[in-house]
Amino acid sequence: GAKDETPDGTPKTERLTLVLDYFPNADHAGIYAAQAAGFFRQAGLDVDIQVPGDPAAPTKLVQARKADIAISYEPEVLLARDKGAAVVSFGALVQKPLTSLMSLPSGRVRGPEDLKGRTVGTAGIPYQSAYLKTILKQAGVGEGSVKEVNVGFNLVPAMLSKRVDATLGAFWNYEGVQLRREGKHPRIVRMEDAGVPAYNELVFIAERDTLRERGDVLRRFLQAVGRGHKLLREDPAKGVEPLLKANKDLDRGLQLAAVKATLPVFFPENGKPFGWQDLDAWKAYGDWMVENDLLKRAPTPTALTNEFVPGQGI
Amino acid sequence: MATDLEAPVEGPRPGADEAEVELLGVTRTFGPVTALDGVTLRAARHEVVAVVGASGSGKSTLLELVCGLQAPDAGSVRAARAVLMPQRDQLLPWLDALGNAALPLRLQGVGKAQARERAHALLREVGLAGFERAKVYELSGGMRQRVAFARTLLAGAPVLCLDEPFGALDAITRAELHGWLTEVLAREPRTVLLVTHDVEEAAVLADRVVVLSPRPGRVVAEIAVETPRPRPATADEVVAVRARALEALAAAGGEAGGAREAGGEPG
Amino acid sequence: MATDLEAPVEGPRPGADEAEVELLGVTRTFGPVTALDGVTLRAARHEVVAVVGASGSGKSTLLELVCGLQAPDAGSVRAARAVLMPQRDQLLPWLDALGNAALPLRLQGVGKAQARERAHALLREVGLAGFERAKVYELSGGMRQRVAFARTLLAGAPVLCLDEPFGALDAITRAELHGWLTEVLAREPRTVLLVTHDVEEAAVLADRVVVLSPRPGRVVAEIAVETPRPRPATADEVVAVRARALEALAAAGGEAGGAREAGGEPG
Amino acid sequence: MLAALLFLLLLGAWELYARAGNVDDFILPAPTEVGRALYDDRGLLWDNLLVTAQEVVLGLALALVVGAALAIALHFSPLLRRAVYPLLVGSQAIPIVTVAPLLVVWFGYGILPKLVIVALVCFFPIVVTTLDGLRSVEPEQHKLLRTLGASRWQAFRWAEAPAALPAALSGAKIAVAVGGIAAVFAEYAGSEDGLGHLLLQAIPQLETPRAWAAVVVLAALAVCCFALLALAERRLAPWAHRRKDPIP
Amino acid sequence: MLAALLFLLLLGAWELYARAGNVDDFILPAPTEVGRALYDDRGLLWDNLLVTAQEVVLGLALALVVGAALAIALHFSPLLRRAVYPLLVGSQAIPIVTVAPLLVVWFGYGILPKLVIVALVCFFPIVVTTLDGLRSVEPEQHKLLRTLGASRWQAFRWAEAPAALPAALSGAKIAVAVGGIAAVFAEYAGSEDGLGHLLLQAIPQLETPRAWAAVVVLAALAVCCFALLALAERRLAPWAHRRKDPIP
Ligand SMILES: Nc1ncnc2c1ncn2[C@@H]1O[C@H](COP(=O)(O)OP(=O)(O)OP(=O)(O)O)[C@@H](O)[C@H]1O
Ligand SMILES: Nc1ncnc2c1ncn2[C@@H]1O[C@H](COP(=O)(O)OP(=O)(O)OP(=O)(O)O)[C@@H](O)[C@H]1O
Ligand SMILES: [Mg+2]
Ligand SMILES: [Mg+2]
Repeated sequence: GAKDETPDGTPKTERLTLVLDYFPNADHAGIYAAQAAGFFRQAGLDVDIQVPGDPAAPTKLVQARKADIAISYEPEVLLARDKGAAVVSFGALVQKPLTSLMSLPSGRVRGPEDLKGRTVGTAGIPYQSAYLKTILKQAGVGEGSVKEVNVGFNLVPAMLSKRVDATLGAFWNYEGVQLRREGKHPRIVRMEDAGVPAYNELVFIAERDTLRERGDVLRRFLQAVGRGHKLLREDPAKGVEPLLKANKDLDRGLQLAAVKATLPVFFPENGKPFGWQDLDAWKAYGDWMVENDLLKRAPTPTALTNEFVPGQGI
Repeated sequence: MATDLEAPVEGPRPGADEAEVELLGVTRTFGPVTALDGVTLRAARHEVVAVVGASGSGKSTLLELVCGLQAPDAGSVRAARAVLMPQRDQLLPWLDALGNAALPLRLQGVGKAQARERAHALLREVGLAGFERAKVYELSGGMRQRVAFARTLLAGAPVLCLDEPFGALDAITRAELHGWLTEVLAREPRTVLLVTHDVEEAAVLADRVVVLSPRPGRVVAEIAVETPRPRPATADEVVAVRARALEALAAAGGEAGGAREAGGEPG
Repeated sequence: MATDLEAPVEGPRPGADEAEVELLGVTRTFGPVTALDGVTLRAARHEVVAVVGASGSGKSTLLELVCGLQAPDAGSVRAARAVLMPQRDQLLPWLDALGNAALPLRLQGVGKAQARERAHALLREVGLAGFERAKVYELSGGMRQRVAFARTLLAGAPVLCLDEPFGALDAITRAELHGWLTEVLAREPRTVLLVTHDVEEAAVLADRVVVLSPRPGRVVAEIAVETPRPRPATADEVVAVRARALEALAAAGGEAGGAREAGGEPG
Repeated sequence: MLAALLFLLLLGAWELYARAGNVDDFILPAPTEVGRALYDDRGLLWDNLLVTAQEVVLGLALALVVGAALAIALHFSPLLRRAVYPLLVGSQAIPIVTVAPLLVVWFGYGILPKLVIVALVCFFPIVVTTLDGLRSVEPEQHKLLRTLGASRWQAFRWAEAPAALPAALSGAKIAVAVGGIAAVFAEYAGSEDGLGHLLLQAIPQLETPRAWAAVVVLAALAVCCFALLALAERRLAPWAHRRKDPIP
Repeated sequence: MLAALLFLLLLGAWELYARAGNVDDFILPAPTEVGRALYDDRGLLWDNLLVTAQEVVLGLALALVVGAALAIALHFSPLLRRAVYPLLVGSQAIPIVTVAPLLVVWFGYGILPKLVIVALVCFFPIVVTTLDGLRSVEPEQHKLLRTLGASRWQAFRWAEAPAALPAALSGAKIAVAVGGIAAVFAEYAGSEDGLGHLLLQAIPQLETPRAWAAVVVLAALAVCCFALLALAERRLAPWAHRRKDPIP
């Protein structure tokens, strides 16, 4: 609208609070790159990045409109909507699942079929336990023959301590990369390769009314983030710098390796613009959640919108 | 000895014959133990009444009743504002000797400096010059008692209930304090209830000596002392009163404090 | 009165003339305060020595030195095993009267039932029958003192250091306990150091009365009492000793406990 | 009575605040919603409560024993006090996340690591208050026991231990109140059931009323344990609980 | 001296245990590795320590004030005690994860929610010990103050408050020791820096030595705060710290 513009035609700077999904890490490198390159400023945005307490907090804060936008997970969005929340995913940050089935050589698990009679550590998140069931069914391993222990946040230590043979829940682009760098030779099976429908691991969410009222802000935001990711893709070593600068306690080598590993899934396949979400994939994943009693109702298509993705909408 | 107590004695000043302390048929029991049984006792304004009796005959209980720190089970207690000097000094360990003595003044809103100054003068009177800053545990038994005595006087109440105020003092110090207290009372009269085990002390200081029977405490004798104060311990009447009081005590049944009478013992 | 103290008095039994307590030129200071100054004092086996002196003259300090609870700054202290009855009774609030009295037996490894039985008998002797189960705060001042007295006797030490053991008792109870203690000492002799403010008590009970000067405490007089115990308070020698002791006390400088002498005061 | 009224008043205020729509349901559910969750999930809550209560009670027992023993050891040995006390203080600064893996290595996934975590969180208040209590004995009481011929151990048994009891029970009350949350942390670090596990599941599922219902149950557990201990206190240290008539 | 020796002995045992390869380096680093991390990351640790120390100190100050005020209020009003005390006990059972979003709603993202969390964790020991301390006044002392004409407030000022001080300081010592970990929790619940933040970043990065170095710094902070308070104790309540000559 006209009132959002200063007399000389440049858009007025708008504040935007972004709650991350977790502590800053390689997944957010593109966002920090956009921030450092001034893409947000150029888009008339003043983005305030916040770190949440637990992974469920971003959804709550967006729903309560205590944050404008947040990074969440596709399953979390569907769960929240099933509970009556009016949050909408308006762009994907990571196109594919990052969650993985992981094991160390000592666990002697090469693939899902080796899990028979073994112990698998999970983070205790219900939908991830459902992944395990689906994977076992796909691999033809009896569910009862696998012991699942909830190891909370301690997925990697659980493997290192040899108390579990494999874990489900660690990210292949983070824990996986780090374990490889440390010479631990992790064996990784990605969810979509083991029978779980593909989904967008990380998505940007906003409350429905925010979508309606500040649509062009969101559009500008996604565009700027997309530019940041392109920068990252061109020169990962340089692109990761802003993230490291903003978070002194991050390890350069690890973050760079993680960024390089993640780059392919930051961008959609088949040439769609940054942030694009695949409606069919969302539907398939939603159906899978319903099948596994994770949702009460089939999710509606309004859970997501590509309207604000660069080059889409008006 | 000069004193600068300056404690403002409060309360109206009616005729000297009006009782400032009055217990009527007071009974006080603790579970199965009857401490006091139908005790009637009056103290006129500015009268000094000594209470003697066997150990456990309810003397301390009587004083607490007068000071309103306990309530009687039967009978009535009426008294002007009374301050108690407890049998055990109850000095507060977080205050020094001066602080303890000055406490009642502080409680009345007197400023710290002024309160300490007045307490300082009084501590000197009771022979504790030089020990103002001593911590409580650094004081000897008799010193503690004198601090407590000073504290009680500084409360400035019209009625003083003194529970063995000089019990921990040697004969000389005690005699000096007797003289000094007599002087103070002559200048600023108060009503005093004095519990003591020393019948001589009672005879020297009191206008009347009340003798309690062993538990349960009943008034078994009241002996008036006519000689005006100060009276030496060798005065004829003092010697006579002393003898009569001892007699009354013995007659009341002094069998090892009378603890073994039937009934009234805790289970 | 019969007693079943049965406290096994320990230690070798050398000739009665050997000193069981010996202080040689003992000095004890607390910062700027000199409590005792060059005190020499001996107590022969089974001798009863009374110590009198102004308040603050170091009597309690002396007893603690004998019991090994303090160390002298100068001079030497030698004593057989001595048990102290402290000036303030120091009853333990988590034990009842019987438990407090029985404590030394329990510490010697006597079983609970037996210890309590023996303590029970002794409490009866001191006039506390019926109060065995009373909590400490339920006891009157004099009752507490008697429990502490019973406790001290039950410790069965060859030397008893009694710090004003009867100070909170009325005249009758006190006289009875004097008689009873005399009896006990006749049957089971012990060495006794008796601190008291009552010179008459000293004259009645002691073989020798030691008079301390006001702070700093120095031995200013030693008065032997020849009459064998039991001696009535009216015995000629008792009266004479009493008078001499009072004289010595007064001569030593009884100015309100002698607190105002120059020097030796805390800063 | 009046206390119950005040409690209901607070509850009412919360209800009004939540209903007024100041905060989203997902963040702060109204008490009635929590109540409904309490009722609807009663079976679930009860089963998990049993698990957590077991961890709390056993962990606390462990903490009490270890805490008291440590306090006594530190009290008896000044050397130990200087060397070990700082370590104990420092131990309170160790976040569970850093030691949880180690506990897994040592104790696996059963109830044992949970007991250890609960005990680790709870033993410290007991050590501090017991130690301070043991040191609060009046020198005069020490002298009394010495003169009665008590050994070091007997002085402890007859004077220091009873004198320290009220303070130690203060510490135990603190421990008991935080015992529940310690169990939750322990369950967060890996578990199959218990109220912490329930919370871990309910929060990402945005089942906020259920999460709060679990919290209410946890709080009730803490209050019960606390009340029991306050009761025990009056039995164990009656001398410290004489009726007072404070100034009106 | 001997204390230092004992400490080094413990450190040596740890080193040996870690070197023996019983547990993976990523789970338990050797002290030398932790030492190296302490040195290498000193700048990082220092910067984050400043942040956390600020949260701890301010949060503790808040906890002390609130805790003491609450204890006094509960002491003065039996009604309040019956109605509110159970709530306070229950409050200790609330895991921070459930209230963290609420705190964000109320206090935003700055240092404020962290102070509130630190205060929430730390105020409770102070309340319990202070309250118990206030109630520990002997009835005889109450009687003395009554007879000297003290008002309720004066009885508090002259008898209850000093009598409660040692116990209150016991509670404060507990609070001070757990203050560091409380700040870590607060930082877990959302932060950009601080030792908790560092820890949570280091753990998934498998920078275990750095994580342990952060823990060491946290522990040092706790020990310092504790020691300071122990020192303050001797100044504030000297009557409770008379030299004892316990039985040898
Ligand atoms: N708080 C109490 N609880 C139970 N019994 C009590 C209490 N106070 C006093 N008594 C009992 O009441 C009786 C009288 O006690 P009180 O202290 O008045 O005696 P007393 O005359 O002062 O004795 P003493 O000369 O020994 O001080 C005693 O038997 C005592 O045990
Ligand atoms: N622990 C201590 N610290 C400092 N000064 C002390 C200590 N103990 C005793 N004193 C001082 O030593 C002197 C003698 O004290 P002590 O208790 O021995 O006197 P006492 O003869 O027993 O007096 P009383 O008859 O009043 O009990 C006093 O001036 C006292 O202040
Ligand atoms: Mg009395
Ligand atoms: Mg003395």
